[in-house]
Amino acid sequence: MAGFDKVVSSYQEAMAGLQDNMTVIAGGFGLCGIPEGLIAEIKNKGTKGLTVVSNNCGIDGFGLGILLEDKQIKKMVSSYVGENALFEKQLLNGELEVELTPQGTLAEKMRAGGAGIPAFYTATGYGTPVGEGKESREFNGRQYILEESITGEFAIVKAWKADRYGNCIYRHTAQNFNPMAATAGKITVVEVEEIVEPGELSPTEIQTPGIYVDRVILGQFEKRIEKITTSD
Amino acid sequence: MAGFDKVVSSYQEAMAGLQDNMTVIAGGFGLCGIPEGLIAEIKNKGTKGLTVVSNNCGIDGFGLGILLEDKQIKKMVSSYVGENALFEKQLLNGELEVELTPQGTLAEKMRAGGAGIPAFYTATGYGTPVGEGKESREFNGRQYILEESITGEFAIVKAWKADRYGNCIYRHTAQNFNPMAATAGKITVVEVEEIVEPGELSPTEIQTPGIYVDRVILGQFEKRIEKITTSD
Amino acid sequence: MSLSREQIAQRVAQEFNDGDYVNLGIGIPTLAANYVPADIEVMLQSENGLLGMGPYPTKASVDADMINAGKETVTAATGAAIFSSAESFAMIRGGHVDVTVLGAFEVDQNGNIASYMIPGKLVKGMGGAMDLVAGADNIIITMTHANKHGESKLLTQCTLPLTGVSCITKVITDLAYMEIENGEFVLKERAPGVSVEEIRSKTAGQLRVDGDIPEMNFV
Amino acid sequence: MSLSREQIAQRVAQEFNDGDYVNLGIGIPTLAANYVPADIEVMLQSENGLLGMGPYPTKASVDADMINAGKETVTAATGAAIFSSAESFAMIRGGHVDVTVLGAFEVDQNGNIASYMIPGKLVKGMGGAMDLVAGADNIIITMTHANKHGESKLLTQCTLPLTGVSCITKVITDLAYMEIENGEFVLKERAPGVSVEEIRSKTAGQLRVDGDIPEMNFV
Repeated sequence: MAGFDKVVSSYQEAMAGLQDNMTVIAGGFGLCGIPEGLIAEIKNKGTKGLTVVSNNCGIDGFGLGILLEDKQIKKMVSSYVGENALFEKQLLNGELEVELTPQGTLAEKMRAGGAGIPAFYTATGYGTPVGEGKESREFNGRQYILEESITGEFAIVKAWKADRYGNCIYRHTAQNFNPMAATAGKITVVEVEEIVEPGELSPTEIQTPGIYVDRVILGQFEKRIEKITTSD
Repeated sequence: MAGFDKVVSSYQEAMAGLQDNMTVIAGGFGLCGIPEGLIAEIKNKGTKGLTVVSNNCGIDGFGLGILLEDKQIKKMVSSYVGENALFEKQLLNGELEVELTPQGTLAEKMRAGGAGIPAFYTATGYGTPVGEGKESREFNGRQYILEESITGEFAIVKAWKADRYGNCIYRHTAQNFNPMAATAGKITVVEVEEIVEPGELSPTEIQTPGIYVDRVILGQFEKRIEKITTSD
Repeated sequence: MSLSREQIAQRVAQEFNDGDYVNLGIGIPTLAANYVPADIEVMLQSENGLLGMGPYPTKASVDADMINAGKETVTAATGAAIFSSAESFAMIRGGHVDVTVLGAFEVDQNGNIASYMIPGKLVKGMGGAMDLVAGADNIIITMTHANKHGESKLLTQCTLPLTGVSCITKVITDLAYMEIENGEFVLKERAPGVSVEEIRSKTAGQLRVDGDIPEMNFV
Repeated sequence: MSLSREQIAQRVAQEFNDGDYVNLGIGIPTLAANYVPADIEVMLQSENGLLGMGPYPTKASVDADMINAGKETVTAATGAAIFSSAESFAMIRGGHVDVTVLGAFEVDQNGNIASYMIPGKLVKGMGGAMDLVAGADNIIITMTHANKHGESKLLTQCTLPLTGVSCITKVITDLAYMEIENGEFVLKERAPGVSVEEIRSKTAGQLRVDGDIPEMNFV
């Protein structure tokens, strides 16, 4: 099935079409489950003015943090942006904009974007700075605010394995935001540890069906750990 | 972990607390993936005035259809209610009410109910009888209608295997509405083909985490097939 | 000669492109799977939660837990994925399915469709049809051009309750292939041996005919 | 004597019931996992997508793909489930987590909480805190009764930007255990050796004291 073979062989091909001022939705939680090679390609490409939607912005020198070095990010939509001195500096300088979004609202906005739901009501953020300027409404005696969904020109995703059709599975908690990100990109690119043949993943174990995926590339991952905590 | 052992040993225990005029959310698609024993228990119990939320209402004499025989259902919320002469009769008699809901909207209403989202916008049904009396709103140049979520006092679910903590997996397309139904019940009861010990299901393969599940019962299933179609 | 059901399905399949994810409704649409051109591959989505629907099973391999949206026993093709109904409709409503093929009672020149309800007759429900027409960009409607009383099903304005508004762009009937543009049916192809005049006489809605209209081509 | 961090955590753990699903925030809340009474079991939810969080791994078994919401390496307990962030917050926002324990900067007598932002200081973000306080019925706040300048953190009205409104019902500080009811802090227990007068003097919000207030009981 040539038409369903999503595998590309170069990072240039993987991120072809990415242009200045686009929105990129990125999977990952901190440094866990991030598409390291796709982020590096965006840095190499030098694309500017990006809006990046991701729970965090990596750390100084790793993950999405490397896109700050050449000021490629115009705006971050995130729930938590600590652990990053360069981020702080650019934010205070006014070189970078941040839209803080509660973690659950962010996950739901990505899912809704991919699922054709333009907006939903949530109790999260009602009466707080997050709710300012947003419509609020009562359902069953409780107040909720209206949140709009998110889609992007690109989604960059890290999976464990994918088959050639783009069916993906994730490893442990490296799943996190990746399945939602995968649904919300106009072009969804998945970087994986292993490419397998169709049929090797059982239909029920597939976590992201290939219909959401446009390109698959085999990556090499450093998998840096933010906080190593051990019991011994 | 006594506190997490959800397994009950009788159908009476499984459906304890079900009372007249409650709302029951049922998994299943036609006769595929339905909690046969839990439905039978509702029939035996004789509970009346039920609102049943399920994609279909079974067929005459099987599945949810058996709850029509003693007029236990007051209202069905479904996307498709053909294949059922008794249903038709009671509907025409005015003994039964039906709220036809598009299949995707129904699935999303259950999911939203379980996820604390009281309402969402969807393009489905705009400009049709489904949209009548509902708020409509434009997002990005397109019209959407507001749909409210669904929860119920009980959810009845059919899974393939569950562990004692209530972690569930589904078999093939018998998954259908079951995972959403499981999240939307105040009391969620799961009838399974096999009960396993915690740890036998790998954390990532679990489709319904036990946090949504209150009771698990081992069932016997006839698994009647609506339309046997073969290639030979 | 008006097209047979199989010929309508065959003409539908010509609209598929290599790599398309396709949802086929019950009836004629389902037949289109038999006519996918040999040089392309499509993947079938079934809205109960299956992407990559295979052929019917052998008698020996029938499985009650493996059905399609028509509640028929089916198989999963190599590389298939199985998921919940919420995920299935996230795909459909999120616009990820490339082509949707559905039947209808009526279609009008503004792209409205009526397909699920005839007042006075018992309403069985819309199933996934409203989601499909609201979610897809490329919807192909298959139906006979006129009903059994000879009345056109291609109208100025639908008379039956709608399944969706302004969503239909392609209609393939037993007489013609038409696209809907700017409030008109635009005649693109005729069934072999069917005249423009016959099509015009059986089309109640506004019909645009630009130049010579070729016959459909069946290889 | 005011309670140590460990004693606050120990008192928190007394609020757990057998079979509770519990989400513990970073800091003192996380310590509560060490004091779960021996006769009960709780299951820990971590909002990045893990239900059934186990202890930290051995050095040899550290896995970059296995972390908690604090981005620390962890293990999965027997019977754990792992899922996406959307599913994780469906649990949280849908009210399926039984107990949530969080720190705060301020809590007021109407159950409002401020915990994520001090104007003038850099805002790092709310992470999952706003979802947690909006989703849980049973939220326990742990914090010191007063800040380092001796100013009460239990207020008539929060002064910092809110994380959530009217959502807090229990507060455990280094001095007292209080519940919030009808616009008042209701004193339930004192830290051993701490007087009602001291608690009153360090509580800026309305404090109700009904009869004798027992000391906390640490086994």
